[in-house]
Amino acid sequence: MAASTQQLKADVLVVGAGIAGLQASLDLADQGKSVVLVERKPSIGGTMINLSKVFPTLDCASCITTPRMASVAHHANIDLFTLSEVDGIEKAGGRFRATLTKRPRYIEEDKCIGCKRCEEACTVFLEDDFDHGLGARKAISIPFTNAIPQYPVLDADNCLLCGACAKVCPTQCINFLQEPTKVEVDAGAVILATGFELTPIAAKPQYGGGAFPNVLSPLQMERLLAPHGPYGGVMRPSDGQTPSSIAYVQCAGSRDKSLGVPYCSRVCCMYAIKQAMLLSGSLPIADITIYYMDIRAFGKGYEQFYQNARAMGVEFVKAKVARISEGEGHNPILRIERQEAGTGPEEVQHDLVVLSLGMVPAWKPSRGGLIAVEADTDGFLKSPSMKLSPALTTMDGVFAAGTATGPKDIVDAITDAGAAAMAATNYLVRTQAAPAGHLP
Amino acid sequence: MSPEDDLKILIITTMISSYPGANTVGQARLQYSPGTFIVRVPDPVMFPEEFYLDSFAKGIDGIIIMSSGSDCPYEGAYPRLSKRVGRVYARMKEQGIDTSRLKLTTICTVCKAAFLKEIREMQQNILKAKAA
Amino acid sequence: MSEGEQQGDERKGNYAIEQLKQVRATRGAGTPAQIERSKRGKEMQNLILKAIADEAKTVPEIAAETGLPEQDVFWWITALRKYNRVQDERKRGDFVPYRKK
Amino acid sequence: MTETNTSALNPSGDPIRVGVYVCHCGGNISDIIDTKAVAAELAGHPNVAVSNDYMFMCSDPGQALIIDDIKANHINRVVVAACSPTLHELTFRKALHRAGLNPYLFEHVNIREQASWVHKGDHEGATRKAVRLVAAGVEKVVRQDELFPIKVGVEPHVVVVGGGVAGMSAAVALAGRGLGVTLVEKGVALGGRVADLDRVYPTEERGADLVQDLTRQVGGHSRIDVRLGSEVVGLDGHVGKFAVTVRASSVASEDQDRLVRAGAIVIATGFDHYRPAQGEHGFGESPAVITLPDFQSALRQCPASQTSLQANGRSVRSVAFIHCVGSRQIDGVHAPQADGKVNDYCSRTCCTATLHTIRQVQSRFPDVDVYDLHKDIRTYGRGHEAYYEEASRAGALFFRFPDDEPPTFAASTGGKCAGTITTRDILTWGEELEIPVDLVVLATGMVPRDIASLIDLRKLPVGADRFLQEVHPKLRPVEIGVAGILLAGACQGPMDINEACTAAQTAAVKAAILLANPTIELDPFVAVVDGERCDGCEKCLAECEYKGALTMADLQLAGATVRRAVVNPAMCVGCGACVAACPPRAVNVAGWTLDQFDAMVDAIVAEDVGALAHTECRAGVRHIEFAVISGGN
Repeated sequence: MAASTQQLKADVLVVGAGIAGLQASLDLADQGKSVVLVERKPSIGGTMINLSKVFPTLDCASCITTPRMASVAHHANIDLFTLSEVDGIEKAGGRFRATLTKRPRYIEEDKCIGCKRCEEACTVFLEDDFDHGLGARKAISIPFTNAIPQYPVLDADNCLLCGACAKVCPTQCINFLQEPTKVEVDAGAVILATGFELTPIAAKPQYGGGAFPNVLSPLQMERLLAPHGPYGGVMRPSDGQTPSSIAYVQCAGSRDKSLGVPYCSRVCCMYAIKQAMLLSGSLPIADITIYYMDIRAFGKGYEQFYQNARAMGVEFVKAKVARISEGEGHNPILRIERQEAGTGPEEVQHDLVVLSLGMVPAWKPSRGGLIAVEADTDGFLKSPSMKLSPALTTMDGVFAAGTATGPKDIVDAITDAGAAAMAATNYLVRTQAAPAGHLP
Repeated sequence: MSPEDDLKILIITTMISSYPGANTVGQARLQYSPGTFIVRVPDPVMFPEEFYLDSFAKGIDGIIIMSSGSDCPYEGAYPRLSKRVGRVYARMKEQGIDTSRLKLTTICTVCKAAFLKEIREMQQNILKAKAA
Repeated sequence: MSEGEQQGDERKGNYAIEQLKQVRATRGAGTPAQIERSKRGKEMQNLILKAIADEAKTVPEIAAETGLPEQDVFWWITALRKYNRVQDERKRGDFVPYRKK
Repeated sequence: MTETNTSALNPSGDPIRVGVYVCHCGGNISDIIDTKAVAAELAGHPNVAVSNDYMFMCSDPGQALIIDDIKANHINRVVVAACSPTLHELTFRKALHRAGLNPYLFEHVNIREQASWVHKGDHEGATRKAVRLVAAGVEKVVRQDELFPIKVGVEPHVVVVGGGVAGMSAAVALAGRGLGVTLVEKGVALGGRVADLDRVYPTEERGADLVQDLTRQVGGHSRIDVRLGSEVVGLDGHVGKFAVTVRASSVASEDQDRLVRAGAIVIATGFDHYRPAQGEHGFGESPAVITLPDFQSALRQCPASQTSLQANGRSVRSVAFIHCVGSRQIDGVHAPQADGKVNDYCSRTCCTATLHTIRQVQSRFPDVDVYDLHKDIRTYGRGHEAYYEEASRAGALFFRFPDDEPPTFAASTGGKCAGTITTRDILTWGEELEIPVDLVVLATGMVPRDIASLIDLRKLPVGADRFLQEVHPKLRPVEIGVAGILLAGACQGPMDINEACTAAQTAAVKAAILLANPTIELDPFVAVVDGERCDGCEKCLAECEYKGALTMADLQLAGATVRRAVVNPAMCVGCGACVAACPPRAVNVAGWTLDQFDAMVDAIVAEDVGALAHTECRAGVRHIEFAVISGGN
């Protein structure tokens, strides 16, 4: 069955529905601009919806992100495409022509009522992406509690085609025959909010390279700290034990030339401090140690937050962690050198270790595809006017928001998104004001 | 039917956090007693002291105010609410109503365990008060 | 348009079976590795659920009883807990005991 | 001010006829709750005219049921019992709208997430609960008035206060969007602090060039009216319609004041450099101790041909930079500021600015020894870390002093160098070091400008750090507690140039959103006062946190002038704090009245739905016509 290509026209195409893409879309749509928002994952919300709480306010991340996600999903001026990929964007005559591929969920969205019976019935258990492998999902599942849209996705790669889901679905909305569909968007401007990834844990063989069950990524710890996390508390993945000694290794993926990440990732100090504070709240008797080079608590209210953590008893040790090995019972052993003591290298054992991994761009222009904008030497998108107009890219009419232009925390990503929306709006005004020979 | 189910517990939730929190409990299919009646409000700060006292008089056994706490979007609303609940307690004492039948707490959009705990504790409190 | 209820009934019973036949013919119903994994998973689930059918146990206790690695036991406990097959009991020392629901 | 409270009957004048619809949700509800029984029981409610159950109420045929009943059966209130309202409340409101009924005459009752899914083992209990909840929904909706969005007219004009890079960026962005802008600058020229800078990190552009670039853009816009040497001295009105009084400082008389009408205001008043206390690291006691901004301007004035660094008549062979001067201060260690508090915040920009300056010294005067004394090096931004690394590679020596032991400086008389710095160095295990230096540069932080007079005009929220305080530090970073007033740049906290410009453009977009249309449509869920019940006791006023939302006014009521509380719906957020304080229950939040909640409780405790009282046609506050008022007086 050949699906016909859907054709759309919009003022702005926004790529990526993390907090920056969501905010940029809202800032455009609320001005009356039409937006096509494309997200490659099955739900919008990006990394922020994956977090436990946010620094320095300690607001519940889910509680403050969900309303914004809902605003986007219900906005009359926003056309949302989830589970969709931008194949390519071409510029012609001041406008942009994009091709999207909408991947199948294998459910008919207009019939689904989000009741999760299919998920209950499915017998295939898989590692859950939202919980970063710590929890489980089924081969058909709603990605997470507050996912928007609230539709399940059938994982065709892992489905055993038993039909149990179709049998229990009250609306018969499961459709095993769905195919990818193509969408063509004609847009007046583009905003890239392609986001970041954590530096790969595998690139740090001296820290176990991801092989030790009790050495976690910071996002895994976010899930353990979340009130709806996979374990219902903070426990060790190796055996379910409540840890009594937890360590953070700072700059485990940043300020490190060997990784090709010479820059500071900006957020790691603060998320480590935040997690440490949350841990000392939920595990009052646990010792929490942060091994660091410099504490970079530079944002509004951040220094005070750092000082509070110190006052609460979180231990900050200026030390380089040379190596992590595994002792008996999967206990991580850190080889460190304390800079303040001068006592030489020593080995310390903790129950659980979090590597403060850094940020790298999720999409790099060098990878090709998407759109022909240029990257800077750090791999993030290049701005030709970094000081005055950081939202610009090297292509007029294409703007960047959030971590596409470098590591950023939530508030900076949100501010950034507003600036990108403003710049895109003004580009539309400019190009529409002088249409002769430009608009198709 | 257990004695808990015969109780009528009024749960006042906020649009921004505890009402979606109650939905999260449902999405996870966690179970609690049907003697629970959830109403949503922009913010519980709007209820005068009489609302609580009248509700008890009408036959409501317990009231749990699930506020947004520090997530509250309204300026100064939470401190006002908590002061007012303090005054309600004082009047409950005067009228000989067991104060454990009213609880002010904070529930977030994903606070599943806390939500269930509040209901369980309220039921136990009421039954204890009734037995006494 | 017919009423939703009737529409559902019309479709029930045949559409999914027809679709599955078609897809199985083209894609096949899972690789041998997937089927093996699924089988192994079911075995582990059964062993774990049997171990905690009458009495709540911690991960190390379940592992000792079933001979399964602790890490696998915990992952499956997490999975079964999410899908309401297992419930937590009051913490014993540093460990949570789990019981079959 | 005009505010009409039209006392009307039901829109059609007909008696209240409620339609109840109970959804099966394909078994999600009906497997646990006996939906047919719920519908049947509700049919016994005195106000219910139609009560049905159906497989999928959200489906097209489900919605068609409601629409048909509204049109053919004269249903004028609707209750749907189904999933959570977060999923489908809007769906059904739209259906009412399509059928020609006011969309707010609708109540959504959640019997899925909060009933069938959570009471799986108790069919009877869940069914009884559903009956009570649906009856409560009916009781609520029979007391529901028609509601209409509140419309506020707007001025497509923005006043930007402050002509530094943030203010200019905001002005350019707004003018580019088609809005008029009045750019008010206290000083005699645009450019602010950036005009003082030589080179900026990390692009190495000239500060003067950046300022020139923006000034040219400002000048190129006919829509921007630049008011130099001027200040804002008056601020009335509300979002959409502010009245701003701009006074030129050169003009003494008040009748020269210019009244600017604006829909929004952007505050971009910037920062001041921290001025070290007398004796702080030797400042003010020795000419060898200077601030970073002063050192930067000295460097800038030093001709390129000069091969040695000179200060105070001597050749500088060694210079020490001390970080965190005026920032990250600690109670009991540092002298408090005028308000009795220390500056406990990080000033964000000084680390990179210091290392950037160190690099300039190293490349121009390679023989000068450089010492850097810090707590932490915070070169967080894009391209910042490179300065740290290059400075280190070029031989700068870094020492880390303990937070509570700031380095001290003692001038020497007639010695080989200007004086000695004494510090403890954590990096060498707390050893106490004495460093002879010719020059000490203090990396001073940022403090907010004194804008007390502007703050007082509208009681703008200020944080513990004395900077302006945003609504939410995470999600709403450029908005302040007063709707329509926005923050741009360092008036809110330390920022560097690109951060300030980004914030300014975001402030601009928020203003553009507010002013995109000739009117702003606001949610109808705001406080409304029943003029007949209000006795003018003013108790509500003390409860309201939103200035201007609730005021007292003299109204004509039945031929007499009476003093009554009045709500400005453009400023009310609908929190309901005033509601609880009103003894005669004259004030309520539209759509969430106390009478509604009382009736819901009655329904929950009632033994029998049929025993609930019949409710007659409602009379009360309806359509809120909000005629825009000018000024706040």
